[in-house]
Amino acid sequence: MEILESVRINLLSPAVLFFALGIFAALVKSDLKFPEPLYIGLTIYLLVAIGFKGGVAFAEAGVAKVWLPATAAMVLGALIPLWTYPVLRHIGRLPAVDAGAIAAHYGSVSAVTFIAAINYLDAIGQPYERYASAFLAVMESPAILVGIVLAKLSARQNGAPVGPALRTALRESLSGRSVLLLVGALAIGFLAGPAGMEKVGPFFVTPFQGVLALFLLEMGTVAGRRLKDLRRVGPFLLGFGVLVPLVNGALGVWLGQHTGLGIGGATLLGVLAASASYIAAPAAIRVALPEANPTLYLTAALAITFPFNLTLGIPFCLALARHLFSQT
Amino acid sequence: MEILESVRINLLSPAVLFFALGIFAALVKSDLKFPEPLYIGLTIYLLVAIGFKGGVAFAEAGVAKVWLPATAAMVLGALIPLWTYPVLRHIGRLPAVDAGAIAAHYGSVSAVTFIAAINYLDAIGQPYERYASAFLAVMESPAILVGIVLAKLSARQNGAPVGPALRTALRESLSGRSVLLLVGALAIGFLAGPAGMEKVGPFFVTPFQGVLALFLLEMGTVAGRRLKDLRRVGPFLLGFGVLVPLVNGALGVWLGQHTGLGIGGATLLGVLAASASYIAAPAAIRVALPEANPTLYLTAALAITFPFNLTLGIPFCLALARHLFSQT
Amino acid sequence: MEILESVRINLLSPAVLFFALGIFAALVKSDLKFPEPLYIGLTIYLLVAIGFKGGVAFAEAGVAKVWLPATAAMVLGALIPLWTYPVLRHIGRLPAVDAGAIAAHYGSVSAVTFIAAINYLDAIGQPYERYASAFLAVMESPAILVGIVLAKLSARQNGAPVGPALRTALRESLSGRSVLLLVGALAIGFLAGPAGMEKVGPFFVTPFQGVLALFLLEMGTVAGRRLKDLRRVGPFLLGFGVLVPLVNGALGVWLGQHTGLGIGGATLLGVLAASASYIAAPAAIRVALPEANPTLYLTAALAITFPFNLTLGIPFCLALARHLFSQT
Amino acid sequence: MNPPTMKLVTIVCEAHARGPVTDLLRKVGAHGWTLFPVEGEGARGDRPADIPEFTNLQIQAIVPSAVATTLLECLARDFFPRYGMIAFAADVQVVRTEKF
Amino acid sequence: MNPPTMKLVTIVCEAHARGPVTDLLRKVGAHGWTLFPVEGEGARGDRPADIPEFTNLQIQAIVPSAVATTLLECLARDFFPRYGMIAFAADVQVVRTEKF
Amino acid sequence: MNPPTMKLVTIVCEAHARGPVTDLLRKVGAHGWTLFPVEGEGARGDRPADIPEFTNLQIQAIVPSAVATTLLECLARDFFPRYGMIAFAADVQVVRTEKF
Ligand SMILES: Nc1ncnc2c1ncn2[C@@H]1O[C@H](COP(=O)(O)O)[C@@H](O)[C@H]1O
Ligand SMILES: Nc1ncnc2c1ncn2[C@@H]1O[C@H](COP(=O)(O)O)[C@@H](O)[C@H]1O
Ligand SMILES: Nc1ncnc2c1ncn2[C@@H]1O[C@H](COP(=O)(O)O)[C@@H](O)[C@H]1O
Ligand code: NA
Ligand code: NA
Ligand code: NA
Repeated sequence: MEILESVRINLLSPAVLFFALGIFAALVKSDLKFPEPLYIGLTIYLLVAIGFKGGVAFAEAGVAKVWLPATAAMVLGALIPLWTYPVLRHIGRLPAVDAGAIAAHYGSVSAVTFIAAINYLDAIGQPYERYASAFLAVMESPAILVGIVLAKLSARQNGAPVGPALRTALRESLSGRSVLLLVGALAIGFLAGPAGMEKVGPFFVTPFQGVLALFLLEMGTVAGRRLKDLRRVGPFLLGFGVLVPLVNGALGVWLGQHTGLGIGGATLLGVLAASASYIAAPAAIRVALPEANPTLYLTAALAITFPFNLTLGIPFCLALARHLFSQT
Repeated sequence: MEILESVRINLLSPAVLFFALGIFAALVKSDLKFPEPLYIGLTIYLLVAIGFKGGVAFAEAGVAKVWLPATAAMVLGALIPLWTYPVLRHIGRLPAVDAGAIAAHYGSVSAVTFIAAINYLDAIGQPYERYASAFLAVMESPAILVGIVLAKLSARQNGAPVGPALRTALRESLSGRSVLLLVGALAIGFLAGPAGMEKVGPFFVTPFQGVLALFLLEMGTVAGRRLKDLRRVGPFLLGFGVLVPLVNGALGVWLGQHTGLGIGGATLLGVLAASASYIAAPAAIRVALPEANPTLYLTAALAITFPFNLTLGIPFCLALARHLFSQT
Repeated sequence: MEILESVRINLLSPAVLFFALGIFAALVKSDLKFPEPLYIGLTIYLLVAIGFKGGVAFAEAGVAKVWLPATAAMVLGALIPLWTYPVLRHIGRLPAVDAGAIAAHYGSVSAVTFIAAINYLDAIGQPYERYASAFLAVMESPAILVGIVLAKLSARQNGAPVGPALRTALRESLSGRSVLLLVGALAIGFLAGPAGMEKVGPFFVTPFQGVLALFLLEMGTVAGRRLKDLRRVGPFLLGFGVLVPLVNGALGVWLGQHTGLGIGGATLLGVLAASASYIAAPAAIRVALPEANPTLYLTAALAITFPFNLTLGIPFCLALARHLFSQT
Repeated sequence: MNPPTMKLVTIVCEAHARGPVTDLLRKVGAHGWTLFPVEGEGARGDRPADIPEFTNLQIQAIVPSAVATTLLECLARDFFPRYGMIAFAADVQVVRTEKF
Repeated sequence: MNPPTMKLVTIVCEAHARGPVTDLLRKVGAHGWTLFPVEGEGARGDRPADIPEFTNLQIQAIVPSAVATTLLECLARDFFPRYGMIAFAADVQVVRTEKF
Repeated sequence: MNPPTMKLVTIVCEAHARGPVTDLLRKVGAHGWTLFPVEGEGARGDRPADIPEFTNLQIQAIVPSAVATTLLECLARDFFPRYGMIAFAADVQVVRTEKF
């Protein structure tokens, strides 16, 4: 029953409760609305903070320790679309372009889910490898490219070449603000090291959990406003959005265990694999595969998988990691 | 002369000085303008912080201690329009719809005034019941409904039924962002308890006073821009905006004393009664009583009573509470 | 080689690294963009924080210690246009109105450069006079007025009187938000003193360095977007934008030493003299000298001198100050 | 291509009128609209858009000519006496009439 | 209802021109206006609207036809040489002419 | 003064279409444009403009009549099937035609 206890602790954390309040506000059509500049400001803060902290930890741990799990994380991200695409295509009977788009979103990652997982591990006192933000950074883009290739190859009959779409997506996803901030802040944290952390820590570390709570309140309103799209996507995607995270989460935890991570690190790799991107991927896909239907991939990633992971997926990954590590 | 000293301390606090700077900026027509998203961000922060802290304190104090003064606060709010309405109608000779609108504003409460009062009590080291935010939460709506009923009943001759306006106002004032954030954060604080506070305290508690100072700078510019409307509202409302807070403040302090609160809590209940809403009430009144003249109620609440309470009303309530408690 | 070490420390500080990341983001045309309200919020925070801290220090140091270097700073600012104007006119062969505009910018000061210098001194443990923000406050406006007079006198043949333009500029630069916030916060810090600091310190002091890092990330994108204008301004302004700060910086350091400041204070006065305004001055000049070409003065101040000072100018001033003080 | 003419109705109103105005748009048959916050100055003083309670909104809807007439009449009759607002219409050429 | 025709004058200008432009509007007899920040690209490069000093404003005023003519003439003569801006007019049908 | 007539083309589209639309504007020969974020409601549901990925943009360009025709045709053919958007044109009188 340890998993039930983990879930209970997670559900009663301020972060998740504020997320629920946001959903409630959207459902009662409250005029509570975070203006867009506030949303952008909060995401910049969260990405820079998480990247910077990861970079400092990276510098302390050394490349030798990090490269193997980081490479594994990247490969995992790139492979996820290879198994989700056929499921979407053949079981879900979705058009190639939509299947590719959705597969790309589930191979890529959600920074906010990752941050919520870190928050959760901190809260229950579970140690983890603090350089795990590096995995987040390297997992964003590969899956997007793979998803686009799959969609384009399948739809080749309409004569569109794969090249230009891939180039567009590559540019979008590398210069997109989430990758840029994350990789940039990682590099700066790496260069500035613990001395730099001393200076900016009171801003980037101390108030972090509170800022996340406020941000999840906003994400609750954002997700809540899209809940009414659920009936537009059909039962297949609903099941997909809940089951795929469980499978990918298990893959991630298992891979973490076998590339030298501890319980905390394996949990985080699981959460990354389980999460679906709703920022970097939509931006790249909208430009590279404009024919894909955004309601499908956005609703699945934002209104189904994100709330699921935030409430149940994260404690599931931890419970699985504890179980696997206790077997050995 | 203790009251003079209280006033002096309040006037020289950074919060009030920044408010004065804001008024000055508006009067010299400076280009200093807080963009709307910043204003919204600051109010969300302040409401969530005050609600969350109140909820944690509520959990610690237990319902048994809180229900009596909270009910008293709610009743007081609902009753204030009953005596201010006839004053506005017969001494001020205002139309029924304007009298009802203004009465609603003075029965409802100003969260920012309340927060400034808490700030002041913290600054001078006066302890208070930390669950008092619960009074703020329950006092926002009742008076608005009473004010609307009064206006509609008086204006019944024009045949408009009371029902729809009341329903609109009820929906507006319950799903309005200030009530929702306050009640929601109270509930979350209640559920998350001291353990949750430990996580988000560095964001919601430590920088609170500084954020309030910045916000009052902004409120100074907002109030300052409306000062020129003072000559539009006439001398009656000017006197009303200063004297009514004194009477209501005294009622609140007295009620606090007789429902088991200490000096600090009675002061806060007095400040709540003395304050006039300029966020929740205008939003509800504008929709439920669109014929009422917004210049009257906004100028009274925002340009007269708010600055008055911020500078003199708060120390007045404290001095009165100290005096009353010293008698017993 | 001490100067090289100072430069190295500065270049590897989080603040400067984030500035570089911002420039990079602009160059790769990332969609990273800080919305305007966020920019305004960050500048308000930084100006209020620096002013408030300066005011508290001013109260502690007493007027007797501050008036001499403050007067010297003001005079220095007013005199800088007198030597830069002829250089711009005769070596640069610029029209009178452009020469006056640019001279005004270099006599006035950049608050962000000053804040970065304080950050740097804090980081390397070099003590400085904490009331130095007062110099920043008094140096903003005088040079702007002198620059306008020079431009108007030279262009007198077209019959335009100097008076109205001067009055406009005076009003603009005194009620402009940067002077107002700085002087206002100085006065509030002076009145509230150390007791006030205790209350708002956790917001205005503790997270300051982190906020600055985030702000410089933004300033990097702002400066980076203007880098493409460099080829429009020609080699003369490029040299001017690098050499003039060195000369003015040396003048400032020397003057600081001879008006009783220590190494830290002299460095800061040097940095102020070296810096070029890109907020207060453009706002005033655009209205008082609308015929001046904004590309020239903005590119010089924002895309040349600002990055130069941030990276090399600040450590140069410190090295010079250390050298001068070691001679005596 | 000779794109068909429709009416663009523009309404500038205080933010509190948002709900009632969009309800009216739906009622008279507009299939969509676009809106954004604006500052303004008019007969009822200036609206500096510093806090949400004092903001103006500009609401634009493309509608057939008949709908525009109904819309403006309703606004003039029911809304102008209650809310600070202005409204005006202009001819525009649209690409796909069936949308509107 | 056949609403009377007036002119909607639209000005897109750099933010620093705000004071001078609204002064001019008052002088030529406009009774109100609406404005909001915009981004733009034009002959003088792009204005990315990242900091207030580099923002564009769009200012709209409904005025009688004669006022529109004066306004555009003054802008072309006194403002275009000094500020980055464009201006144009269009016919609109308003509901209450007496307001404008 | 009798200012010459040009076309004001207005496009309301989802934010992701920004790059493609401004590229098209450049290609068909527009010399400038003005844009700003808006909220909207239309056939594809509402766009509450709460996060940048879900925002609408309003893009305005003043162009000669022939350019407007090409622009609207390209939009209808290549963009409407892919992006949520509307587009319309109106006559405007501009001051300095040579700018556009
Ligand atoms: N002549 C006008 N031209 C453009 N906008 C106007 C005009 N008059 C009023 N407005 C706008 O309509 C709002 C309400 O107008 P009013 O009720 O006259 O205060 C103002 O705040 C302005 O935004
Ligand atoms: N053809 C155009 N259509 C729409 N807006 C324009 C056009 N040309 C210029 N603008 C706007 O007017 C501003 C100033 O124009 P300019 O002085 O040409 O740089 C630009 O930043 C744009 O916002
Ligand atoms: N009839 C209309 N009038 C004004 N704006 C509209 C209209 N229809 C759609 N829009 C705008 O165009 C966007 C895309 O439209 P749609 O593809 O129909 O969802 C909407 O979000 C609105 O901002
Ligand atoms: Na994933
Ligand atoms: Na009250
Ligand atoms: Na200088």
